[in-house]
Parts: sequence; structure tokens; C-alpha cells
Amino acid sequence: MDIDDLLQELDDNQVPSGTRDIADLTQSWIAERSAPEILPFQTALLERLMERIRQQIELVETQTGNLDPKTNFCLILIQTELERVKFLVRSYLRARIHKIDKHSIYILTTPSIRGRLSPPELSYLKSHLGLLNSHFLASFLRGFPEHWGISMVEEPDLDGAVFCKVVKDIEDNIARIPGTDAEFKLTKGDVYVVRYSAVREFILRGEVELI
Amino acid sequence: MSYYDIDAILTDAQKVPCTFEITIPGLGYLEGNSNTDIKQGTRVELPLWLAEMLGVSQRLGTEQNVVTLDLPPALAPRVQNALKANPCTVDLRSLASHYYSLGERILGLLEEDELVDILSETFKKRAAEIADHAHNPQGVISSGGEFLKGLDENERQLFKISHESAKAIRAFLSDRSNTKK
Amino acid sequence: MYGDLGLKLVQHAKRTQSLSQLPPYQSDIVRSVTREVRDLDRDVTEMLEPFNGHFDPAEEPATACSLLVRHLCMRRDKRCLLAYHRVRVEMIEGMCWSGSDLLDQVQASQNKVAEEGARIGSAEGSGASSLSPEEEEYARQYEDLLAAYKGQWTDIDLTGSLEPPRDLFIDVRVLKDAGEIQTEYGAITLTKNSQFFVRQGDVERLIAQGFLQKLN
Amino acid sequence: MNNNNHSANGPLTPAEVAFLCEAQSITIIPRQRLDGLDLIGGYIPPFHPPQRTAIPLWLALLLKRQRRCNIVPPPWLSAPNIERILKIETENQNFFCPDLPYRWLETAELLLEACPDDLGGDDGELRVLLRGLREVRQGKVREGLGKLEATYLQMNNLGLLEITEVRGFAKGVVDGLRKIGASIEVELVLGWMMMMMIFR
Repeated sequence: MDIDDLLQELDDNQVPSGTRDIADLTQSWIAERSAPEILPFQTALLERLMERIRQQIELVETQTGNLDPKTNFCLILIQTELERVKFLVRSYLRARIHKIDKHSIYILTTPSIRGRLSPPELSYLKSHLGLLNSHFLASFLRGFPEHWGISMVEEPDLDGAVFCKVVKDIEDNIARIPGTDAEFKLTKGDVYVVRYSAVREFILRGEVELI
Repeated sequence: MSYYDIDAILTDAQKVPCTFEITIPGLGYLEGNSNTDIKQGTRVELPLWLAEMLGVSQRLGTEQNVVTLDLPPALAPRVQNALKANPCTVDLRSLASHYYSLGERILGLLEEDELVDILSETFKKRAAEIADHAHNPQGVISSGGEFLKGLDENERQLFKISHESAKAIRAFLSDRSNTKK
Repeated sequence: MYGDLGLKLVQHAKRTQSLSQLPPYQSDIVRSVTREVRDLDRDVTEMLEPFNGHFDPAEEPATACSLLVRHLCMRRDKRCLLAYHRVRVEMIEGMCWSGSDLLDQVQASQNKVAEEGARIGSAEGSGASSLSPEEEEYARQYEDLLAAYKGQWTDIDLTGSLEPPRDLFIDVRVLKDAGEIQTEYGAITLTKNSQFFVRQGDVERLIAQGFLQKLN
Repeated sequence: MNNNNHSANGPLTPAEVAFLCEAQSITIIPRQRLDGLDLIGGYIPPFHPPQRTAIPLWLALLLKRQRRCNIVPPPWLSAPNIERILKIETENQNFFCPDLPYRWLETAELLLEACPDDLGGDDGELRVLLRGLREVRQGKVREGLGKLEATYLQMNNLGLLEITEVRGFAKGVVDGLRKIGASIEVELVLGWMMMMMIFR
């Protein structure tokens, strides 16, 4: 991700705070789309952005009907940007819902992962599981004997291959591949296709980014 | 292990030849006779989900074996040799729809050290061939129909995903250049 | 052999995954598999009865094996049933997300099935929905759940397009006089040969009707 | 596996990569005045033609379509420079030239579409060179994919759109090889032991 280049350039032009938020949301979106597991919900970031979105929508609403062509054109630009930001947020949330649906029991029963959900996501997950459970019961499961010996929990494939880029200089920069004796060095700028589990810690620390 | 994964469940349905080492009451239905016993020495093909659990003691080397497992025909030495000689000419699909997954499971049950390398090499070589076909815009029609028909399920997915990404990029590039005029 | 019917369900599920519409619910097979599980469970209970709760597998390896096989069959059947229902549920949820009216779908498939039923003279087809009654109920409840979650994000339109926005506003030329139209940001008068920069969504119908032409 | 279309899952699509590309900053020469604009992504200062200013690419593309600005192509996107890189790429079969930006392919495509007139006149030559560059690199990528292992593969200096093109395939091969090599014995034994508990 060349967000850093982008920021560098924007810094040079003294562009204020909003930029960082959009860049962060963009990176969170890309990471959420690429990672096999659900990542921590960006609570503060989303709150700030939703507030800005609300302000812009309000602005468009109050200015609508203004016949001054200059204002009108500004509104077009604001709306165009608004659609871009809304798309990012929507796609980010939907990528999360996909994983919440897929790995629901795993998320619910793993405290460190459950904490990555926002309160509405957690309540969606619980209600969804409840609905599924009643549906299966009603359809065939009623009166079934209990069964042992197999886990019905769907877990993310943490060994799934991902593409990633080293974005920082890392002190302890050896990535080891679990279950093998393969290891390799992470140098800033490197791009790898590798098992997620080998770079997971670096990703959660922000030293390596999913692309 | 994915409980709800349809391909995992279909993999589990693939069969392995088993020989019963003891007589078991009331299991005759495994060879198609209900209400009879299954006799010691009987050979039947059982799906993985059953064979695996009955055969696991063989691998553990403990207790008395209930059944002894054999290599499924799809992984027999004859096929292994064909894969070593010319991996791209073997019709894997007719051997087993989930060929590699079957191989992985058999590797967990039987000592077949060479099989890992054969399967890995086969998969690599065939993947390269799949990539070539997938990037060909005419794809299936022009060439390699036979080869593509013989792909196992995993390879089919690989072909599908490569074909679709190639198509998506082409669409993006030509779409953009065309709207230019 | 036990497990074969379950496999049939899973093969149905595999086909379902590549379809755009939900095929009819296989209630007969589901019922048979369910019955198979109950039969197996009854077998197990009967086999264990003589031991009065003191069954030692080491002493009775043959019986233990027989029991094990039955347990595995039940476990297998259950997995097939769950996977089959889950694949369908995912498609139902997909319809809820894409906003396609489920009741319409149900209606359409009912008509289709009824037609086919009438054509081949089968009594079974008429009136059957491709969704089971339980699935219809599930769809309603999931719609509610989705609405509740969506409600947290009203400004985003969570069920909106997942394609990145492109050309939100476009240039159009007026091909025929069409009077005044209302757009999101006020009224514009469409006079032949005039040009406007407008929100694409606002004018799609006028383009289709031939009043406007999209310029590039 | 089936990916229901109702979810935004899996890696980015080419259209999404283009969307990301449009978030980059680019220099323009405004042809009209424009008041400062308070966007979510930051404040856009007023335009004073012909003073250059840097704005997000999506905004530049919109203004360009409205003939309200000209786009200043990034320095790397010139026929002589692409010709130079093409030469390096052709002469060195084993690496990808680091002089191309991460989003070279999609940026070039978007700009060729939007403002051929701003790209120094003869955009035909540039197009031909870019196509040549893409083909040389594609050949190398194809070669590189043959080296995929169950563990990892370095793919430095590939562009994002180029990665997007091979991502699904590369993931499929790496995952497939991993599964063939992985021992499932432990899982099996655990399953067996759990199963035996039914008799307790």
C-alpha cells in the first residue's frame, strides 16, 4: 500500500487531518478483505468518519435547490466524494459481516477475537446464531441424539496464503513459517505471498500490511 | 477442517478398500446384506468418513486392527508412475473427483512417503498448465479441452479463479481504452 | 448403505451453489435421512441394553465396532443435513441482502412448479414452494435481523452496491424537449440540444426513454 | 467454494484497484477558479489558474471531463522513460524494475483514458510502449509463478494491478501445496480418541 507515499505528498501540500482517516479506513478495508480472520473493529475511526459523513449529507440537503452554479458544482464534488467514502465504509462492514457469518461460533467462543467486534456486530452475531439454531431444530434436528467427537466450529484458515508488503523497518525481522523450518527476512518494501500465520503478528502490529 | 464445507463432505464420501480383520455382528449392510454379520477377511470399499475411523488403529500400531486399509485404485502404484512420467496427461477427475484431498487423507492413514512428492510435483506441473489455459482468451474451446475435463475439483477451482481474474483485468483494460473514443 | 441419502443431499447442495435461484427443498430426502438417524439411534440403545450401562469395549471389540459404525453413520447424516440446510440458508440470506423480494421469489417458483406439475400431471408439484415453510419463516426473521443491523448505519445504505462508484455524475444532451424534471438538487428544464451535468441515477429512465443521451 | 455475491469478501477486484488508484494525489493546472472545498478526505484549497495544485485523482478526472483543468502527468509516465524501463526489463529477465510506481499500470490506464491530450502529444507511442512493458513483465510473472512453494515467495516490485491478476492463482497453488504436505495424522488421532469417549 502506498498510503505513505500519498501522505508524504499530501503532507507537502499541508493538507489537514481528514486525510489520515480516509487512508486508515482504506487500509482497514484492504486488510479486512485479505485477512482470513476478522480484525479489530475501528471504533474511533468509524465514529469520526460517520460524523463527517453526516455533516456532508446535511450540507448537501440544506444547499439543494441553490441555483448558484458555483455552489451547485461544489455539491456535485461533495456528493461524488461522499459516494466514495460511503462505498468504503459499506464494503468494510460487509466484509466483516461475511466473516461474522462464516466463523460465528469461533468468534463467539474466543474471547480475544470476540472483543474485535463492535457491539452491534456482536448482537447481530448472537441473534443470527439463534435464528440458525431454531431453523435447524425446526427443520430436522429436533429429537436428534447428541453427538460427540467432531467440532462443528468453523474456524478461519489462519494458514491461508495472503499477499503482504513490509511497510516498516522491523527490529526482529525474521518471519517463521509454523510447522516448517522455513524462515525469511522482512525488509521494508518487500512483497511476499505467504501463509497468514507467518506474518500475523507483524500485521497486527502494523509493520506488515496486507495488500 | 471445515464442518460445513461441501467439498470437504464430498471428499469424505470417496472410497477406500478395507479388509475386516475380525467378524462383526450386524454389519452385513456394509456389503449390501442386511441383518447378517460381516466376516473376518471380507473386503469392502468404505467411504473415508467410515474407513478412517475404523482404520486409524492400524496407523497407531496399538490394539487389534478392525480393518486393514489399502491404497485406493486412484493412488495405486500404476497411477503414481503415470503421474511421475507425465502428470498432465492423466485424467484425475475420472480417478477421483477430489483427487488431492483423497491423497492427503490417505497420507494420514498409510505410510506412503513418496506420495507427498508425487502429488506436490503433479499439482505444480498441472497448475502451470492450468495457468496457460486460463490466460488464453479462447480458453477451453481452442485447446486442451481434454486436459481441462480431467481436472479434479481443486484444480477446477484454480482454473476458474485464474480464468476469471484474467477476464476481469482484460475487461478493465479494454473497457477503459474503449470509452476513451 | 447408510450415509448414501445424506450424500445425495450434499450433492444437491453442491449444485445449488452454482445456481442463481434456489431449487426446491428436498423434503423427502431430508425426512428419510432424519428417519435413518432415529433408526440408528434406536439400534444403539437396543444393543447397549443388555449391558446395563457396564459396556467395556475392550472385552467386546466386535460389538464396540458395530456401535462405532452406527455412531459414525449418525454423525455423518447430521453433518450432511446441516450442510445442506446451511447452503440454502446462505442463499436465502443472499436474497435478503440483495433486496430481491423473497415473497416474489416464492410466488414465482410456486407458479413454475405448479405449471410443471400440471404439465406432467404430477400431484406433488402443485402448490409447492421451493422454500420449506421453515425456510420461509427463517427468511422473514432474517429480514428483521438485517433491518435492525442496517438501522445502525442509515447513512451508509448497507445493502447498497458493492461495486466501487464510478461516474456518479454524467454529461447528458437533451434529444427532445421534455419540460421540467425534478432532480435531487432542484428542477431542470430539458430543452432540445441543451447539456447538463447530472446525477446518473436521476436520469437513467429519461435516457432509456430516449429523451437524453449520455455524453462522454 | 461458492462466494455468494451478497458479500464483499475475498481479495480486491480490478475495479476496486482502480478505485484505490483514484485516491492518489496528482498535480493539475486548473483552467477555472474554484473556491476552497471542505471534503471528508481533507481541505481542497482554492484554485488560482494557472497555478498548479495537487488534488486526488478522482477529483482531477472529474474536473478534466468538465474541461475545468489539465492534468500534469507524473514524471515517470513519459515515452522516453517507459522506453528506458522497457529496455531494463527486457535485458534483466530475473527481476522487476524498481523504477515503476506501485500503481503504474492502473494509473497509466486511467490517464490514457482521461487525458491523452495532456500526455505530451503522441499517446500512440506511449500506448505501444506500455503494452510492451506489460507483456514483458507478464512473461516474468508467469515464470515466477512456476516457483511457488508451500511456504513463501517474494514478489518485489510488482504493481498492485499485476498482483491482482495473479493473486487467486498464487493463493490456490500455495494453499494446495500446503495441504498436500500437511500431516493430518494428529487430527485423525484426536478424532479417534474423542470418538472412543462415547463408550465411557
